[in-house]
Amino acid sequence: MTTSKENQTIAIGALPEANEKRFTVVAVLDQMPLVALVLLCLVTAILSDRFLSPINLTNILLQASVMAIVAMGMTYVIISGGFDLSVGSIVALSGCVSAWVMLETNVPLGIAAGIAIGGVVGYLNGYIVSRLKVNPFIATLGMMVIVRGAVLLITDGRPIVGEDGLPEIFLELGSGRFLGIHYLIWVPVILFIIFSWLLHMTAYGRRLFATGGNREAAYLAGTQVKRVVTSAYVWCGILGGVAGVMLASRLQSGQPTAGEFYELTSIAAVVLGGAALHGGVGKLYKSMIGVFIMMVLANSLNLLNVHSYWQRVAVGLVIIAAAAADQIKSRRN
Amino acid sequence: MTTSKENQTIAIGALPEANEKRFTVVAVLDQMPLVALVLLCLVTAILSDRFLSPINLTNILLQASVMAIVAMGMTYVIISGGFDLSVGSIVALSGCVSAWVMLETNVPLGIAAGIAIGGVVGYLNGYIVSRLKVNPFIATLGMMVIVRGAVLLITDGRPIVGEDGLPEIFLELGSGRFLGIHYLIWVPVILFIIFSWLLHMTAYGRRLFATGGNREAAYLAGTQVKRVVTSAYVWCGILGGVAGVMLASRLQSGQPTAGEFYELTSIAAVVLGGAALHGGVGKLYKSMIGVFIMMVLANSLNLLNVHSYWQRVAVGLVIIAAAAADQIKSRRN
Amino acid sequence: AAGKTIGVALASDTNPFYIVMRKGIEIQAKKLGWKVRIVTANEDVNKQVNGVMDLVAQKVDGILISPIDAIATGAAYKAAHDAGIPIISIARGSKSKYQTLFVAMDSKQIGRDIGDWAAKKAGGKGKIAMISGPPGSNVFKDLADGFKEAMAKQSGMKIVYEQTGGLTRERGLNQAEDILVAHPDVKVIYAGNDEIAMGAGQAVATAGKKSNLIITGLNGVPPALKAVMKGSIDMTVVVSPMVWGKLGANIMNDYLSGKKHKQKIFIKHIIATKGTAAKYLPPKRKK
Amino acid sequence: MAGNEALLTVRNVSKRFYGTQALDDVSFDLAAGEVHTVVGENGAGKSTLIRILGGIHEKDSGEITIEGTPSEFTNPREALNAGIVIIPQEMQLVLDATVAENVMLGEIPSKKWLGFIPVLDRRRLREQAGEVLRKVNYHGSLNISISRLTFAERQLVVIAKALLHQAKIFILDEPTASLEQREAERLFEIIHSLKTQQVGIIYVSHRLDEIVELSDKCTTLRDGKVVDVSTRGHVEKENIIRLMTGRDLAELHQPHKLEFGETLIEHDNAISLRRGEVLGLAGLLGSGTTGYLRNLLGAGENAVAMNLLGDEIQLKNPIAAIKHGIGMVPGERRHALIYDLSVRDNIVLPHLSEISNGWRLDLKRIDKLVTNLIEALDIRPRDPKKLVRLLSGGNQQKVVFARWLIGNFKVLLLDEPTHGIDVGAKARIHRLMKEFTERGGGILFASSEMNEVVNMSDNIIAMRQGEIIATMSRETGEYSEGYLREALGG
Ligand SMILES: Nc1ncnc2c1ncn2[C@@H]1O[C@H](COP(=O)(O)OP(=O)(O)OP(=O)(O)O)[C@@H](O)[C@H]1O
Ligand SMILES: Nc1ncnc2c1ncn2[C@@H]1O[C@H](COP(=O)(O)OP(=O)(O)OP(=O)(O)O)[C@@H](O)[C@H]1O
Ligand SMILES: [Mg+2]
Ligand SMILES: [Mg+2]
Repeated sequence: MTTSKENQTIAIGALPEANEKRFTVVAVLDQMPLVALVLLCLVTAILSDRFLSPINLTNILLQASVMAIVAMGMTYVIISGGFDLSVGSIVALSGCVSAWVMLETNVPLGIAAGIAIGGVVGYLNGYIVSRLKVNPFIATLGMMVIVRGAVLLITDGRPIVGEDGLPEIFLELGSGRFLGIHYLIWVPVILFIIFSWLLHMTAYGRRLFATGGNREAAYLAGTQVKRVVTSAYVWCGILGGVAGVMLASRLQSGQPTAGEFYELTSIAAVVLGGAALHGGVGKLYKSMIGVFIMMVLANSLNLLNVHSYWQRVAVGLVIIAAAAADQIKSRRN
Repeated sequence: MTTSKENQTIAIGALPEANEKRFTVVAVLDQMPLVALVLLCLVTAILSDRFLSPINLTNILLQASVMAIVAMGMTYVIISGGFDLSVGSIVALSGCVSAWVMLETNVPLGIAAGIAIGGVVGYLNGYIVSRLKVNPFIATLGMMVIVRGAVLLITDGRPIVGEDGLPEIFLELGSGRFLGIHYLIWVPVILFIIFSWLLHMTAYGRRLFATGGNREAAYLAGTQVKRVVTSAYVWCGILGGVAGVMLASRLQSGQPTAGEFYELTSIAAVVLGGAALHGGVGKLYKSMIGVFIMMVLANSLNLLNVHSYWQRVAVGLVIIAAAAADQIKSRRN
Repeated sequence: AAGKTIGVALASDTNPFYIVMRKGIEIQAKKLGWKVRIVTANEDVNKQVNGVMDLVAQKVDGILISPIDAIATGAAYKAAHDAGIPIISIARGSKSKYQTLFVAMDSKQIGRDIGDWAAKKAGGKGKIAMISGPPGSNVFKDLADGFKEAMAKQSGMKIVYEQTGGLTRERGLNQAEDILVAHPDVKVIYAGNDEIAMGAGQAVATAGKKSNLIITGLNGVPPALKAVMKGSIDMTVVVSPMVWGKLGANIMNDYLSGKKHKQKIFIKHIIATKGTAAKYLPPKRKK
Repeated sequence: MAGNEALLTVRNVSKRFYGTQALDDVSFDLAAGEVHTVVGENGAGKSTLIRILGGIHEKDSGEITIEGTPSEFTNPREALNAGIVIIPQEMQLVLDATVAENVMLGEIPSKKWLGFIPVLDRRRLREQAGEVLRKVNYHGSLNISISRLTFAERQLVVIAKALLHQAKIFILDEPTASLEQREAERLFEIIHSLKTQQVGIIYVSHRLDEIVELSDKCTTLRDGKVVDVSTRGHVEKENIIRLMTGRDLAELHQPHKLEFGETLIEHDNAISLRRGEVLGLAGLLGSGTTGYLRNLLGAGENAVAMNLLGDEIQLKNPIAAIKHGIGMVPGERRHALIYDLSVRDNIVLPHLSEISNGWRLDLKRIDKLVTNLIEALDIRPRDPKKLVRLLSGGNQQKVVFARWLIGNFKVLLLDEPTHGIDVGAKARIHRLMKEFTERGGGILFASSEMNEVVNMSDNIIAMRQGEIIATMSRETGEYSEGYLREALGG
């Protein structure tokens, strides 16, 4: 057999060059969500001089902190090829459980309980999706309703505050600062670093992407796909739990109605950040950009005192426009 | 080439037998949702003597009528490989538009306007999904928010009733009967026949299934996939419009907040009925079974006086259980 | 009329107002020796109509309803009427001719009273921001309209911000944060209910602006009363859903035993402020 | 050269998918250092046997031992750990991941940061992937996503991925189905070197020349039963065909034809297809034949202007192509079939408008049409309502082909039309091609099997990197596989 070397180099030589040429265009297109975010900030900054004030920027970070954490978990689940409609209910459940346990015992136990219950619900989701093979939409929709019912049962429908409010230390978490920055902002920053590492730098992360990208291929390569899928839901549950506890400290109470629509908002944020709902594609920092698009938009519409009916129209339009702009990339590929 | 006849006859002969054997097991597994529904009815009938009373059965049909129509449209969209989160908002929009137009002009024009506006929103959805290639989740989530904002703008956040209520003839539609059966029940029955025929008996229906099942393959086989996808959203919008008008006649007003969560309920119903969210699979009558599972469940929980918090838990459990049971079939494949 | 079964159709099972009202009805029903069957609707009118029909199908002896919408629930009233079941509205009323009685709250008046109180407290001058309740229902719209009416009479007061939305503390917090940025000199924050008010109170306290800013609430639930006492919000309106619930049950009892009432029975609402809030707290439960 | 020690024994294994007895009391032996080939018609149960060995399916009954110990795998991981490595028939790759990541999917290398934080070892990932990829003659970039490779290039990645593992038993399910000869021969070299390392090899293919060349032992399956086991020296093509199909079968050679009709398609003065002609497109891996056929159909990256029966046209999409009487069999079945639809619906899909009365489908007519086609192409099972998903690969391919035999199509664009189908079916498709041209149609035909191109075509166009580098004609002599290979520089 004759294998001519030059011939091969020609045949594939075409590709790297093409790659370089595409680099600049693709790089920009790939950062479309970031462009959208910057644009949004620019427009708001021009229309309102208050937008760039330190206090407003702090507000945005504070308001984004809980959603950012939820969106991290959602990113994992979406990369695994599913999604989690129950995360809003998980936020409420863990906030209430955490408030309730800390009133009965102490603050650390309360926080731990809140996060743990999120993990448990996440595990159930994962079990139903990966073992019972129920479609994620149905499984987590069912779980969303069940968990909301459970929260209402636990709390009897009323916020949990205790006789004299929640413990001071816990409330400190919701309002205190470290190095001049709110704890509530530190938490997502630290979690972002950890979960970026886990997603993008470890073997586990690769398996998650592979499982979401092609479950069959991952399975045949010896990946324990069921376990990987379950783990994604567990992370989502745990992060939902953390978000719930943080929200409770911010709201100084366990709120049974907290977290409504968090599932849709976080899915929208993650997808705006470029993750694919069929799985296998996504980046954690991009999901954060998605979160900021949603949050800055809400803040800017409030600052500009746009009527709340018009706000909805604007939010919807921006979501669709951002997603459509992001599609230009795929069409060029 | 010699094609030996016996050889072929062997191949043919083997089949019917195999088919017959499969018949019983598969047929039952295939009808799992129906089994679930019958079971649900049986249990309720045993626990409550009122369940089978004519008035209650009429109630169930009345209660299911609007959701049944929404679910028909959703079935089309899901078969096409998408879904439509905006349908709840469409129901509200067309109800309000219809009420408003009929107060300004006359009843037929009002009804037509309500249905037409649904079709227009559906077309927009279809355009965004098929031409701008935005993921259906994001596209219709955005549309859901936009349309809800539009309804609130049109109505200024208040129900539309007019000075002396909506026209009598229109209200008659919501409460009157023909041959002893409510108009509100006739409408979905007739629509069911029409849309079953369209879906299962026409060339258009085949193209819809093909497009949802494998867009690329359908395209290469000469299907105008974009047009087909768009049409599914248009049908969903139109049927959402019909549902909205019917709801307005039942509620004797255009309600700007009507239809909330209809999207999730109808998707759940359609998927419970066995349609696949990745597209290309589904049957209209099965979606109706899904609707009845949801509706009978709600009715039965009310009859049994289950506390509303427990109701949520029960609804969630039944949804998951029914979906899990339906999966046994796929696992045997 | 002991031994009766009464159906109850409430607008929501997550709004503290209705949760407490439900308790009131249940407590009173127990005293009267009734069975209660409850359906709730999460502010979905169609669901409420369905729920009432389910009650009618069960042939209950009477129905207490807090209709989500005055017109849209017409079919429910008609169904009850057709089955010969009395149907009494509480808190929210119906325009249906089949409404047996109405134990009413005058939302617009409450809004006016809040407005008058706030205007007086603010000295008739200053900017106003409104974080109103959800759109689509008449109650919250009437409350806000009443408030605006009162403010329209004040030449020195101007509404600079208004948003409608859900009745959650989180929303109160987030919106108040944004209000304080957009309008740092805001004088009055109107909140659609106590939860929103308490969220706003938190934002204002964090920003260190509490001393010269007025926050109004509505409902008079215990945590809000405590917040008023602490000064983190300035007033709430005690509409006492517990009393309403009990009253509703009593009036149903009267009706079933043939006692006559006026078609419309108004309930008083009381403004609770720092000085008076303690009075309206329910007695402390012992564990 | 075959070892004697039994590496793997399969005893009386059966497997039933409801409705189909895929394996019926199958026994099978494999020794270390031996190549044991498995042949059989489409749907005979070859892949099922392999999937059971790899822990993908569970057997219903029977016994499997590896080196004397009974083994029962419930998932691929356990099989991999036991040293069973499979190249599955349906290529399974993660399209959104890079070439290197796909190769290393089973053994993602990790290192420790600061001695305790595990992180991905990207350098080792690249190096190890590069090493095995070189073994299979892939020299492209490691960091591009798989979705940008051609089908054949992907097949190389799949083989590399399998070579990564230390195999005791190496199983290949139709690995050469889309490879042209140069790559295939490279693969045989690898197989030989594995043999010398005492690895046992199971090899499934429909290319019988390969089977004859490679087999130390050859098992023939038919309808899930073992009908024959031959050893080296006794493995003969004609014999295998008879055993597989139960009949003799002569391979079709397109007879020399001198007269063609009017010109159907003309493009760039380079390609012209006449009535009655089969025009072959030949090229080495990644030469752009697939892309060219798609462009002609109007479904590719660039629309091409061409002359169709004297009219200058530029097809914008397949719909227009079909209107002009041009149909296509795509190179990958998953681009051609709607798996959740029935055989019948898949066949009539492009013709729905013609066979409906207004809106309503003429089901009677459809059933008659489809039943005839199923008969003519011997699609099994003979059930028009069967979901295509449940058919074996070869039968699926026949369904794709059947589509274009309805109606009056002038031109067929065929990309690897016999990909993965058995000899019998292949002969049948060749015959159908011939009948199509006899009726005055023209066929543009790309295949990675050079001898197929040479046998079937009247004229051949050799391509490299999307450019035409040579043409060959049956009429002008100098028409052979060797000549074509030389022209392509392979
Ligand atoms: N998952 C499954 N469910 C139902 N039937 C199946 C399944 N997998 C295979 N079959 C059936 O089992 C039989 C054997 O299939 P198998 O894939 O083993 O054939 P094969 O010999 O590999 O054919 P080919 O040469 O076409 O790849 C076929 O009739 C096929 O339709
Ligand atoms: N989307 C793409 N982006 C960049 N390069 C691509 C893309 N698709 C294909 N290519 C490259 O274009 C070349 C031609 O591809 P094509 O599929 O037409 O080749 P082919 O001859 O059919 O190959 P094979 O024999 O492998 O099927 C290949 O080198 C391939 O790597
Ligand atoms: Mg096979
Ligand atoms: Mg090709």
